[in-house]
Amino acid sequence: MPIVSPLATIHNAIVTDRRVLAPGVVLLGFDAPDLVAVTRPGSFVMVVPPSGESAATALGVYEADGRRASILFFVVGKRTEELSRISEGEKIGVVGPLGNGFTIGSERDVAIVAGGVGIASVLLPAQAYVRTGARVRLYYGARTTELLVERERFAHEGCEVLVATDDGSLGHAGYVTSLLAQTDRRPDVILACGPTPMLRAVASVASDMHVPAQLSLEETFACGVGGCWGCVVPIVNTSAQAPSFPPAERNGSDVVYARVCKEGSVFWAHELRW
Amino acid sequence: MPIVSPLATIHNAIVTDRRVLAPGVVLLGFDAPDLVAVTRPGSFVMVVPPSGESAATALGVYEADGRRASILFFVVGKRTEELSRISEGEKIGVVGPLGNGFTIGSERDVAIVAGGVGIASVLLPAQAYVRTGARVRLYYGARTTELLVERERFAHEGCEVLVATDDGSLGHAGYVTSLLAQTDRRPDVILACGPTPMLRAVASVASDMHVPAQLSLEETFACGVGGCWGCVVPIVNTSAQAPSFPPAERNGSDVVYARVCKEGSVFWAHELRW
Amino acid sequence: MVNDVITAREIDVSVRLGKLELAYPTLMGSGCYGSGEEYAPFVDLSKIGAVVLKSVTRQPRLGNPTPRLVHTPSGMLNAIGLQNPGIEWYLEHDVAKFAQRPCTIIGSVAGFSVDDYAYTCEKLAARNEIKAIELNISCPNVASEGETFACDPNLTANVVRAARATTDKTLIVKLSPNVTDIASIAREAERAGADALAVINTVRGMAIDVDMWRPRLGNVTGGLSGPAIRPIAVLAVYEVARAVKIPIVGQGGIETAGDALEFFLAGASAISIGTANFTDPRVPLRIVDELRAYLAKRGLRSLQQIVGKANVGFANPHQYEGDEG
Amino acid sequence: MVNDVITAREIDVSVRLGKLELAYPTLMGSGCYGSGEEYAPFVDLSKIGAVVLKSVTRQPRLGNPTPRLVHTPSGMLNAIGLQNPGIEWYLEHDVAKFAQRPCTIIGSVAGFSVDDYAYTCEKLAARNEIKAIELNISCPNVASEGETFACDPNLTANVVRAARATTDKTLIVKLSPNVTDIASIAREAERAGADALAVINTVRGMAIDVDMWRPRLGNVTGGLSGPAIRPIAVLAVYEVARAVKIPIVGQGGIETAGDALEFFLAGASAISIGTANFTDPRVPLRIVDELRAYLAKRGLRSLQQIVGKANVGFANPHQYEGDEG
Ligand SMILES: Cc1cc2nc3c(=O)[nH]c(=O)nc-3n(C[C@H](O)[C@H](O)[C@H](O)COP(=O)(O)OP(=O)(O)OC[C@H]3O[C@@H](n4cnc5c(N)ncnc54)[C@H](O)[C@@H]3O)c2cc1C
Ligand SMILES: Cc1cc2nc3c(=O)[nH]c(=O)nc-3n(C[C@H](O)[C@H](O)[C@H](O)COP(=O)(O)OP(=O)(O)OC[C@H]3O[C@@H](n4cnc5c(N)ncnc54)[C@H](O)[C@@H]3O)c2cc1C
Ligand SMILES: Cc1cc2nc3c(=O)[nH]c(=O)nc-3n(C[C@H](O)[C@H](O)[C@H](O)COP(=O)(O)O)c2cc1C
Ligand SMILES: Cc1cc2nc3c(=O)[nH]c(=O)nc-3n(C[C@H](O)[C@H](O)[C@H](O)COP(=O)(O)O)c2cc1C
Ligand code: FES
Ligand code: FES
Repeated sequence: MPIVSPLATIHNAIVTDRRVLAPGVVLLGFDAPDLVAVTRPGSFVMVVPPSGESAATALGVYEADGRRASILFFVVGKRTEELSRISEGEKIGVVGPLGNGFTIGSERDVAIVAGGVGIASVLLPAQAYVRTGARVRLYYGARTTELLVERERFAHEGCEVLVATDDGSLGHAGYVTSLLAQTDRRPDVILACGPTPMLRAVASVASDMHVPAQLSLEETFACGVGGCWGCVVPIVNTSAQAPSFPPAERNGSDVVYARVCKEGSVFWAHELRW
Repeated sequence: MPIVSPLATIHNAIVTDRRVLAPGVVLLGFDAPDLVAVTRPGSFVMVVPPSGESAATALGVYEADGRRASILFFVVGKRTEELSRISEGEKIGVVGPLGNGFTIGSERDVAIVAGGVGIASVLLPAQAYVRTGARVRLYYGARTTELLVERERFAHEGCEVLVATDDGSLGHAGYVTSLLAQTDRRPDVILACGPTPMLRAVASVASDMHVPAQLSLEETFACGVGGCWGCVVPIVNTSAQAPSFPPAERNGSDVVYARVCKEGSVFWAHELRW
Repeated sequence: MVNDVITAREIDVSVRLGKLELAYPTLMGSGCYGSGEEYAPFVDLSKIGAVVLKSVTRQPRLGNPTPRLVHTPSGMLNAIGLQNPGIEWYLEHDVAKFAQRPCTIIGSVAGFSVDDYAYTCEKLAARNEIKAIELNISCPNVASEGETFACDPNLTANVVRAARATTDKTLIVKLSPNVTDIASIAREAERAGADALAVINTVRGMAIDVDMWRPRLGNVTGGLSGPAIRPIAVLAVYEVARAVKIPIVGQGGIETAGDALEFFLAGASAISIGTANFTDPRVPLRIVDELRAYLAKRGLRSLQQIVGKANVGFANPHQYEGDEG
Repeated sequence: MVNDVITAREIDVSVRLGKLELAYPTLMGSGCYGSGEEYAPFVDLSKIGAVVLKSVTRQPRLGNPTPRLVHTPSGMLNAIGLQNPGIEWYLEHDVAKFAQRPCTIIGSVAGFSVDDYAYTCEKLAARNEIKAIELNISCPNVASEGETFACDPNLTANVVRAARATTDKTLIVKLSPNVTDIASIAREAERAGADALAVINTVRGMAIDVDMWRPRLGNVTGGLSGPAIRPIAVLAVYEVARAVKIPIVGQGGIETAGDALEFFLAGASAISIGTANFTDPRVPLRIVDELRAYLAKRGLRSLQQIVGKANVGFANPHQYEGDEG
């Protein structure tokens, strides 16, 4: 997978639009043409808190088109709560684009799996694959119908959308990964973003299907730019994404910790040792 | 001076109105009939932060009429910044009324001195004295004209309003206390609220004039209800406001620390030893 | 785990500290809650486990010069300086009033010598209004400048032994976090006869006024409390719980039931709430309600079932010997 | 005080640490700033005083199991566990790249024995790319379980003496706040040959996941950093400054020029910024701009004029001997 764009920088962006998509789910659009120009599918940004008081927050780039990019987030704690109070016209600091992003290949049949807020990181790769002419199917799961935000958007972008809800209020009742496991159509590649338990399940389904899977991982971040080694995940040390480290012969371990923010956030499922 | 009202409690008040009086100066009105019923001139409240994360903030009760009370504050730090983001319809926790308040006596000529945000604590005593038929003159100082908020309101309530600005943009150029010192009219009593240096100056002018002065002090508070002994000011231990403490004969000091929140916040200037 | 439904009301949240039984596990921190009376208008005190009184000393103390308080990020510094009228005046004028409180009253004793502690403890413990004694051993020891009793295992042992000899009532010893190894101090306090340990007192700190070029506190240094110190306090409780068998009253930055649960899981049998009362006096009662709901949801009948249950058995195949840094 | 107008640009904010001259007083904290490269897209590194590299050890270390980070009120806990490829690999593959950085690079060395420190320090200090060495003596000493070098004056002295013998480059010794008396450790480090002291490293802490009943960090305990610990750090600098003559690099929760000034006034000659970079990478440059404006406003020509100038001469006639409490 490619390395982080050297064009990443800090953008002083003005918020152009704000929408509450569901209770506790907010979409903020902002003017940042330089960010849009270099954003890749699966890129994320670190959003500097307006108060300057807590750590910046890692958020996927949801949309990136022309001058406007957007973020889409769930209010789960102090920082996302603070971001949810930002209004149109305010300035926010946006560090990015960061992360290697998804590899958009020549596969003809693509499955994208999104769980909850994972949806925020998969619009750009969906658009990119649709553009290559691939058939893109979105498997989209959430606790309840109301939280399946933006599903019409994906249909409108040319994806086939299959949904699952924990409470059975829409689509498949249960986990989105069981929907994937039951599929009649074996994809050429799987892209996934969502909570860690979901990603583990995707990895196992993909392995059973013998389909390569690219997973966009979520870990607690501090710096978001590779400076602190706090956000790591164990991967095989033969991976192209393994950081500079003595090989197994020299230190007895064939596993090494890679930074989710720098070597990732997207990893090949079969290279993870988590 | 009277003791704190035993009717103080915690009010769950709905914000009914919000006005920005000047840049960084906010007035919030809220529905709290039980608070209004027992509020006295000079009472203050502790406002619980909506986030539940920082200490409650001590604020004077600006208006108290019918069902509605209000607070008026300057945005100077984290907590007042948080309060300034509250909007109409939101609920706030209001602890109070607290403090002994001003003594409204039978004086016929009353000088009220307010510096900056001190204005927030002097509308109720002004109204109370006007109601007794006294002549009430407000000496009101601020950095600049724009910050002399609500001055028309005091005129409308029947006070004679004399103003001073540090930058000379309106009224007397300089401190409000020099305006007071220059007065042609010796009042029977002085009431004052404002920053500590101003209050010290008021005390000294009052002493020169041989006029008793009631000062509403400001200290950093923690509890606001007398529980922590953090907000103290030294007073003579013969004062009626001195807390329970062995007399000078038994411990060698004729001064004792009284709590601004509990024994105050209003003290007689001549009893302070600060 | 259980089949029958447990309602939150049925859950036992009581705690025993030595001889003392408390219906609620929530103590109000010494120095933060006056004598309880100050909070009576705002809180139903009958639903508070106990109020720990402001520390009292043998001699009267005016307390520190002002300012005594500074707000800091997610916390505050205080340097009150043990303002109190001295034990004689206190017994004469103040203690009788505590009988009227609808909650248990625990006395707190501070001092500057072993003898001071023993003297004040004996006098105070003799009163019916006082149900237990907390020894605040984290104030300066005038005999050895800058040191405090809680910073030295031997001094800790001496003072606890002397106080123990004066009373059969529950003796809680309050430890300081400002030490290299809190567990060793805790062990000495236990050995010397403490019935329970209060963990932790405030963390030493300082703030400077950069306009005036001087300390923000009249006393120069102060004690840090509030959510900022919670991770420090949770670790202290965790370490002390592994070192002693007597119950621990966990404290430091508790604001919510979630915070309180960190302390119970780390090994505290009860908790103390100080600074959070300054944010919202409703916190102590809210915490008990939420603790009950938490336990009910998990089918647990008693709060004491979860004490010390934080499991450290992480299985990780890729671990070298771990450390911070 | 001065009549002529000083513009902010003219103000000297340089600092000398032993032999090392830095144009800016801002060091980027070890472990927080990678090797500088990671921040190059966001910050003009030529306006950074120095980057202190992530600590390196004699042997390669995979580092701690995950999770390694937890956000806490006004701060965070980390337990990275000194993940690094070991000194040999580091010298072979990584160090050459540091030559390209437009700012001074300071190496950081950690270890588990006196010998480890000396070995790693000698190898690293020999390289031209490295202008000074920071000794991180606050990681576990495997020889005496749970203890760290920085918690014992003798161990501190031994390790500093051994490292001192290997190099003439500036040696900065990084102290731990998790001790009863930081000033005594500081004195030993100075006596053993340290050129400067870094005060403070992180404060030990812990957080518990109350849903899972287990510690939030893979390593169970971690180090607390960020604004939450600032009052603790300011006091540590203040106490150390009164104990030693060598310069101090103050750190712990610095986010603004106002915060930085607290450290300078307490006695730090330079500051280090760690966690604040995670809030906003523009913080270090903003702080220098604001420091210059602050000094200009007061007619001061050099930052070093204010070092240690917090005045503690409060006059208060009503003071008994003061204490916390
Ligand atoms: C590369 C990357 C990309 C990301 N992209 C996005 C994105 O596009 N949109 C987005 O919303 N988030 C995204 N996240 C997650 C986001 O960064 C975190 O949710 C955010 O940092 C939380 O900050 P906080 O201060 O609000 O919450 P914190 O105070 O840090 O605590 C919130 C954390 O606690 C847990 N938690 C607490 N309450 C809840 C709850 N009610 N439901 C679920 N979990 C809970 C979760 O683990 C959550 O992360 C991304 C993370 C990474 C690493
Ligand atoms: C009894 C009483 C009544 C009060 N009534 C009122 C009232 O009615 N209205 C009101 O606005 N305030 C009032 N105050 C003051 C108010 O409580 C404090 O201003 C408030 O607590 C500040 O909280 P904060 O977190 O916003 O600021 P903090 O973070 O606590 O810091 C602000 C403090 O720092 C200083 N400061 C910082 N920036 C500035 C600045 N730009 N200008 C001036 N000072 C600055 C001041 O000393 C100020 O108190 C009252 C205080 C008391 C004790
Ligand atoms: C203003 C204030 C005064 C205090 N006074 C005392 C005291 O007199 N005796 C004592 O043992 N602890 C005292 N403490 C410490 C508290 O009881 C408590 O142990 C500490 O603040 C940590 O808990 P918290 O974060 O919940 O406040 C005081 C704390 C504060 C904030
Ligand atoms: C994620 C992280 C990793 C750290 N790693 C190291 C390290 O390897 N060596 C070291 O000496 N200090 C390390 N520290 C400590 C910092 O350098 C700094 O001393 C401390 O965080 C206090 O400053 P701050 O509050 O500005 O972060 C680390 C801190 C953090 C937050
Ligand atoms: S968050 Fe710092 S290295 Fe990834
Ligand atoms: S603020 Fe606590 S006693 Fe006044």
